[in-house]
Amino acid sequence: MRQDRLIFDQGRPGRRAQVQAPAASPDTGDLPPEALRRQPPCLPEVSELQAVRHYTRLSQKNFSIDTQFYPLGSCTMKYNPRASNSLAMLPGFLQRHPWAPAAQSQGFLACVQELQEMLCTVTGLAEFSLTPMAGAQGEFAGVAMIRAYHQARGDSERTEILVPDAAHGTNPATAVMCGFTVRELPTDADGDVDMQALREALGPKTAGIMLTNPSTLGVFERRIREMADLVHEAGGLLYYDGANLNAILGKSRPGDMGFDVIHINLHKTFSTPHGGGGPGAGAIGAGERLQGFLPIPMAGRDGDHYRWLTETDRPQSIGRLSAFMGNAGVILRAYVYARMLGAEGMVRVAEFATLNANYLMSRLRAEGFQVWFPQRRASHEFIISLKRESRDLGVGAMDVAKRLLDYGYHAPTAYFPLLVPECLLIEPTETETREELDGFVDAMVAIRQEARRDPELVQGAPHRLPVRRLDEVRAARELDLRWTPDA
Amino acid sequence: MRQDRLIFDQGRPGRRAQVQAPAASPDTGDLPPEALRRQPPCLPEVSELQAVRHYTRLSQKNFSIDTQFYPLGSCTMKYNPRASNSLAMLPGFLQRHPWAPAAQSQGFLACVQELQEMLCTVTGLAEFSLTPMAGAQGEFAGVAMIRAYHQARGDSERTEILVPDAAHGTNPATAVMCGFTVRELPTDADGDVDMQALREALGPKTAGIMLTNPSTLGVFERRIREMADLVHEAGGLLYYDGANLNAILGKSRPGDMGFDVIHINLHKTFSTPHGGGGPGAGAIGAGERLQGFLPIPMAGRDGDHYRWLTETDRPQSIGRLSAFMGNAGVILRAYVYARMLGAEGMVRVAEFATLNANYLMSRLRAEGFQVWFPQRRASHEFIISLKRESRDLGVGAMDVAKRLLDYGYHAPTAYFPLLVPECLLIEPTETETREELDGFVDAMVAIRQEARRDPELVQGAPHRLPVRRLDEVRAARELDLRWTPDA
Amino acid sequence: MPFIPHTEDDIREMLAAIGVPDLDTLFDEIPPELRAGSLRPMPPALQEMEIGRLMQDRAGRDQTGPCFIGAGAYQHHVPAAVWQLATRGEFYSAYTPYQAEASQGTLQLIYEYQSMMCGLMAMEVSNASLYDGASGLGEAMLMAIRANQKVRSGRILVADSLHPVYRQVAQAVVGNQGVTLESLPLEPASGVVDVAALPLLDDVVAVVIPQPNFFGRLEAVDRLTDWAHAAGALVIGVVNPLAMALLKPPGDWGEHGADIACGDGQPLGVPLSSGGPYYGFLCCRRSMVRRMPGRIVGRTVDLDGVEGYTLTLQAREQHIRRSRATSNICTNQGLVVTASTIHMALLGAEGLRRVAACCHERTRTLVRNLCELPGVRALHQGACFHERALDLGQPAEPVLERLARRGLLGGYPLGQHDPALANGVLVCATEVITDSDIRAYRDALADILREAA
Amino acid sequence: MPFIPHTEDDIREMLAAIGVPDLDTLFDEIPPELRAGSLRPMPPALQEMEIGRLMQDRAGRDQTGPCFIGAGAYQHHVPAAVWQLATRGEFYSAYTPYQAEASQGTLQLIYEYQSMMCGLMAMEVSNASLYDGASGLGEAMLMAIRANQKVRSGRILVADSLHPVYRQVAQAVVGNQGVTLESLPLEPASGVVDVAALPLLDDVVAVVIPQPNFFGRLEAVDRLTDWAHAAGALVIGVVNPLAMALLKPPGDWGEHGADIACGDGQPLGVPLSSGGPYYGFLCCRRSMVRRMPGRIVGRTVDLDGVEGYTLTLQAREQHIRRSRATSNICTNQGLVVTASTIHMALLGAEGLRRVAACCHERTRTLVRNLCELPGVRALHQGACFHERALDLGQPAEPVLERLARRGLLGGYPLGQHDPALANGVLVCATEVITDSDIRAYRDALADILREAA
Ligand SMILES: Cc1ncc(COP(=O)(O)O)c(C=O)c1O
Ligand SMILES: Cc1ncc(COP(=O)(O)O)c(C=O)c1O
Repeated sequence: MRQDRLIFDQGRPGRRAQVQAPAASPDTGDLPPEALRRQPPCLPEVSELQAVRHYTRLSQKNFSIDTQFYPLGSCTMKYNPRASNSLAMLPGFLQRHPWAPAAQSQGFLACVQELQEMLCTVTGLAEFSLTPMAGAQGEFAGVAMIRAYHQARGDSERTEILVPDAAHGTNPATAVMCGFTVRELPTDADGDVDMQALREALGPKTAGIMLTNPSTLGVFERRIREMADLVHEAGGLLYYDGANLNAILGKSRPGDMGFDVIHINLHKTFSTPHGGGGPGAGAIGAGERLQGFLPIPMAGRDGDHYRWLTETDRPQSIGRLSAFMGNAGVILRAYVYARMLGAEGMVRVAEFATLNANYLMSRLRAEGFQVWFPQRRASHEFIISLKRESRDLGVGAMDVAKRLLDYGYHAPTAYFPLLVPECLLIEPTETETREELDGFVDAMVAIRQEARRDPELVQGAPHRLPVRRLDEVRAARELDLRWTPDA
Repeated sequence: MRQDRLIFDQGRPGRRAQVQAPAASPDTGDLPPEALRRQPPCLPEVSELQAVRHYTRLSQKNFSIDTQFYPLGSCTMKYNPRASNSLAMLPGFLQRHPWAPAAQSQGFLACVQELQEMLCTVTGLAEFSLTPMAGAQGEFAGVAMIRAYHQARGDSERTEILVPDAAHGTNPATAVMCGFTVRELPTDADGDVDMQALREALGPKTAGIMLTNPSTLGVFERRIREMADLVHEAGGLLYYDGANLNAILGKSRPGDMGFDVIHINLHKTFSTPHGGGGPGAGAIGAGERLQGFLPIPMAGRDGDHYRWLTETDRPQSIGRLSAFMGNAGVILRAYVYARMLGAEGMVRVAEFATLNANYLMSRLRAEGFQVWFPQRRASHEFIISLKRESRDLGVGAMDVAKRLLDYGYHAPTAYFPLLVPECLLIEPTETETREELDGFVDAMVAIRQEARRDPELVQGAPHRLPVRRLDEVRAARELDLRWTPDA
Repeated sequence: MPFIPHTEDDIREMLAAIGVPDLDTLFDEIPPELRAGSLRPMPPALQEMEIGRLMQDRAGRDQTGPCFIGAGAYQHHVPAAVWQLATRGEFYSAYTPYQAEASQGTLQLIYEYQSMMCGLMAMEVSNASLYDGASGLGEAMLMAIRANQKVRSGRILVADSLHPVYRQVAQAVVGNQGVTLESLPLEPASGVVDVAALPLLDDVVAVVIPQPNFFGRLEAVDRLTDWAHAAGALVIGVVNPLAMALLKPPGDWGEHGADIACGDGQPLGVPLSSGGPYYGFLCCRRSMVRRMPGRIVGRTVDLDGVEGYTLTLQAREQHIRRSRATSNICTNQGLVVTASTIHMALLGAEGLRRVAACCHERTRTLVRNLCELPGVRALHQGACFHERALDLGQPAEPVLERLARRGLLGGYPLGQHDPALANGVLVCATEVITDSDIRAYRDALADILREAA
Repeated sequence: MPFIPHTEDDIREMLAAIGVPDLDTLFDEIPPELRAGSLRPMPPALQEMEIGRLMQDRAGRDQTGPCFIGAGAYQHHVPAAVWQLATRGEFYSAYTPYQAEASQGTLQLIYEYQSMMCGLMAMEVSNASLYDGASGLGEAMLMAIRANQKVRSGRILVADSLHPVYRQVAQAVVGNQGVTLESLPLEPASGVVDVAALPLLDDVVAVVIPQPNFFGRLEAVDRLTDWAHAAGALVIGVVNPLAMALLKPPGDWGEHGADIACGDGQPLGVPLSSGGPYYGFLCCRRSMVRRMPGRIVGRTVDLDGVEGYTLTLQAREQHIRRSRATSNICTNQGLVVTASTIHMALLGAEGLRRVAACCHERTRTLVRNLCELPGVRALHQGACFHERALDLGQPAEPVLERLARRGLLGGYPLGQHDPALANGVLVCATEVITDSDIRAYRDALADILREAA
């Protein structure tokens, strides 16, 4: 009945939250008139209460980990400890200027340096830089490092990056941003990379390969050492997309598999929040071949003293990827989480993420859903396909996904990876209870029954959310991307 | 579809939020076995995520100022500044032990002492103590002080407290808790206390009178000085229930009206949150006659040094009302608010609270609702009566109140004061916009239309909330006051 | 105009709708002689940024090192989730849940709270909170007076080992109603009530028994309870709720259990914050529920039979029963209860037990360390929980002052309640105290005692 | 097991349901030689209380006095409401709003953000954020390359007055794609691009113009924009968004306005926090929207015609277009944008204008005070906003070090980018700086310069 109108529509000329800006309005002094703005920008004119009420109400329209189960494959939507939030937001951390001298920043630097070390331990790589601001920027850093490596060796013919067809979209996009062309590798029937195709693709143009392991198909790439040897023999390097590290944390180390460079999504495996789309952090680690190329700044340690490593220390570095040192606040959250886990806790992450995924897979299979790689262990995630339901009932993966929202579950990742028809990629994470998983199975079963009885109910879902299914075609065609006073 | 089950029903034996308690389980050492608990208490056994999710979801089932307009008479539900919250919760304040020596508490003491002084200024009283933990405890303190005053003078015959019939229930209840009997005073047709009845009631048994001004009828007691003179002549004292101070803040001072003692609900006029029922603070102020009796501790100042005033300084004090100094955190919130207002801001509170109330009253009257004292100015609140609607349509004040919830407005105070039939006591407060008031009028008009068209719709309200109207009779008859494992 | 949303247009149009020329006219019923003049002296308005700076400065000034004071308020770890959730706007800025349908969040939470508190106390009924432990004891006494209809003397026996401030506050609460508090003496050497020498009990409404007591000592609660019950008196247990995760709860005392349990909820998730807001909990037998003060939440169903929660037995309360109410309490400590409920849910029975056991161990370690110093000894023999009284061999207050100047809050000086204990200090170490805190205390105390010697 | 809810029973029953004997078997597809051994050296697990103490200690160690450093990150007052709301679980722990119906809160907020940013920049379209200002500039350059189809040279002209780190980062972002960054020189005496001596412009994709520039100086943005446009180059404005409440926004530069506006959103409600998370904003002409990187939210309707919000134009993005996407960006800086949107709503145009004007006044006061000291002078003449370069008459770094030891962060040393400016320091004073902070700086600097002299 009450709509949440746009904040702009709630304003009145001259209204504002008066305690929030200087009481007096200083004149603009010596600023030349032609440098000044002629008209004030169109911004909301609301009271403090209006703003607080509006954004509180808006927030309630979201699904979130703090309110719902998110079995969202590839995203590792696990509990974000509240302690990470409050400790990363201690005034001393919030007020620290990024250019504050190292002598005045020992507390912060210690956290950065220790997290770098912990990531080395858990991945088996030699060195880490925490500056990339998300997974994709970590990928960018890694592939740029591969490029810089070949260039440093005068090896300028290597123009191709190999990427499995199941890979996340950021992988091919990153390769192109780094000036490479992408060569896709097919997947075999078991969900592994097709080795024959790999052999054929490798050659003097091969700069490297980008892999996730477990892959986005939810299975562990068993012949990874063999692949590493082949790639290395061909003169290429191996990039590890760490988005799925949660599945093997402490159980198996990418460094041991033969990877030369790796990024970790701290906002997945290390439980920093997704924040409705970000920020994340894509910590990047390298083995001996590539460590000199890591992006700067990194935290270094001389005895008791922590300092920044910059251009001077790292002449080969691919350089800076952000004005300062990346998403410091995210790094602090990850650090707090890592310290609360310790070595034992890290191993358990993988164990229980895997337990939950395999349990959920078994239960769904027992209920008659089609598991895509039934002969494989699920890693921390697995795929079911609703091909049959789509064909027989006209109810596809998207319909089921939307109907799940009505049941109070966030939808699994749908239609990814692209090669599985009508698929749902399901990742429960280790922080959910068995009861929550059982509830999800019950919902899936109930929805299939609904689909049999009343397919339109499912096709028209959701029904219980603030809006029903949105017209995306219209959104893209009649672009309405901002409020204007006259509209 | 998803119910929010009790937290107990979500538990499993052995589950818990492991990072929150010591990792090791120290033995109980020298504690004698017979002193020990035999069975662990029945408490929830849930994970951290479960608890966070459960209580986040529960919170969303509440109405609150941060999400809804609350035109709740006598309660002054205004915006609670978020700054008050964060500044009162600064680590230095949260970690201060109540017995920390004054030398280590100068920052906190300065806030307390300054708030005491500001309250003196704004009320016209001589001295304030901030220890009472809510309005009712402030009343208790005030009436106990009146009693102590008479006793100190050897005047032991004064056993009666006069209370207008429109008074809040805490007033008569307090008088009885202080060992007095209550004598009710009727209200005249204009909403003022019946002066004739007052004259008749006064006498040698009169210990004092408890008044609000503006009264809970929403009107200013115009003959207050005359009343004060009469009471004082009869040897009684005047208690001011400051729950309605918002209406006259900075405009008129209870001290000037002749009151001897007053409490202020800091959780109303000084904008500390209601917190779903508390905590509040009922600061108590006294004029010359009673100041020696104020409850301890109070903050005092010697030059630059702040200290606590205790028994030694205040031998006549009625004593302590709490183990420490009352609701310190609430006091800090009120202090922050008072400092953000300053002198000018305080006056504006009254001006705009009154403007909003009179505007809303005018608009509702224009829409044909029956205003109870049409010939009077509204103070910060006013009364409408739905007697007609109840008679003609069978839709009473409670039905309209419940239906308002469906429209996204908290219900006004209903059936209080007791003497007005089918009444709603409406207090919009100064922090609401005119648009919000207009929206409320629209909802009232719409509901009246619904009542004409489809009275059952209104009688059966609410329809859009987590539950429909609850069976209160069953709640009181089949008492179910706690979860038990076997139930 | 802080927090006031009115624009000039709004004001003009609203005045016109009312039919008055200006804001001042709205106050024309206030007699001219009662119109306030200027509000001097009142400090000028501050912007949020300015008050922020001021408060940060003041809060920073008060920050100190480790705290070894207990005596009614205890520093415990509070999970970060607790107050992040409790200060969500929907809890923080909600009103009292009188409109049940619009308050199911708060109401269900209070129902859960009541269940947890009953569990912890092994009692049948809990209310939704009172102001604090001390004033709550006063309410418990008044409730006992109403409940024990066989004894009309108004006499209540209070163990001398009760926190002296609790006794003062209870006295202030009940004193005006003809209730008299009498002393159940304490054996000075042991710091507990001497069960071997209990007085003859007659015509007493109730006996108040603390556990642990003011000195941290454990009372013989079973014996005391049975002794009181035998004489027709009710038993009011005043307990530290955290301790009840480990110690025998009031509902299990003696043959039949205490009749009323009360105390301060602060140890369950509430920061020290200068003494408040905390909350008083109050539990009793089911048969006494109609005598109870304060709000109570019950589970019921709605028109469709769906489960829901509502305030119940409101006929006990002032807004219904007015002068005949069980208490004048209205606003209670709701938000603190919200936090505390979340705290208990996160810790659970096992978590609370570990915290309690850890506090016990910490205090023993502290006491052992301090008692190694020459002249320092425990004041009482026998088991303590959570705190213990020491004799420093010299006046305690100056020693504590010197410790404070070194950034150490060393304990609560006992001399302020009993001049005979001027050398006494009550020390406490909770789970937040580290070994190095304890060493720092011992070393500082050693220095100070040496200097003084 | 931190954050893992499984009980022993759960584990047993779940393993049985899967049909494996133990947890380890779940990993049997990992070849034995790839099974990790021990995770030493890894510090042991800490309880929340312990990590709390550690972090408090570390955060406390870094706290310092007033900060006069700007150079890309600015300390402003952020209303308490901003982060209290942004860290509500429903914003904080939500996923990217791909499921539009379950994300209307975030989506409507981003739509509001886009509207605000367009207002502030006087541009037609805004995306939902990029990582930060510097990397965002790199994306803006790549976008210009895609958009300016008439010029295929890959050459971009960058004013030398741009923040040097921005240039470095942009270089790292675009360098692998054959884009070359060339210099538009700066007149050293004035600290701005010399519009009287502009080079002949030919075959250049875009010109990058900062406002205010690295030295706080104001560029002749109108002239520069028209000059670039005349030669068929696009104009990328890199601006401080707070300054745009006062200064002419990119959309109004010159005859036709800049084509792309970007910069760092930090001054709009984001704490300094060691450099991040901040966010990069990016605005452009409507005609270029399909070349834009990053997410974009659009308003549409649902099946019932009810207004709603959704991500749109996703065919630009990597998850759809893969190797042909406009960028590889996926996760952006959503939560920071959430905070910033709330910040802008609270401040409004007038509030931001006052903050900007106040910063300007504070910096002028600071500079006036410092330039009273012998040997200290402004490096450039002419109007500055927000910061200014000073010449200390002696090497700046040692002076800054000594100031830091006195608890004052005195500015950004210019010598690290240009040895010729070794005596130079870039100072900044925002609205949070008080007169007494400025006095403290002047007095300390006076002392230090005197000692050195
Ligand atoms: C497999 C995989 N790789 C890379 C990414 C990109 O990470 P980010 O979104 O942090 O840029 C994701 C994110 O969803 C992913 O799932
Ligand atoms: C007129 C009046 N007096 C007294 C009180 C009691 O105040 P408190 O609830 O803080 O005890 C109230 C509270 O609603 C009230 O409205």
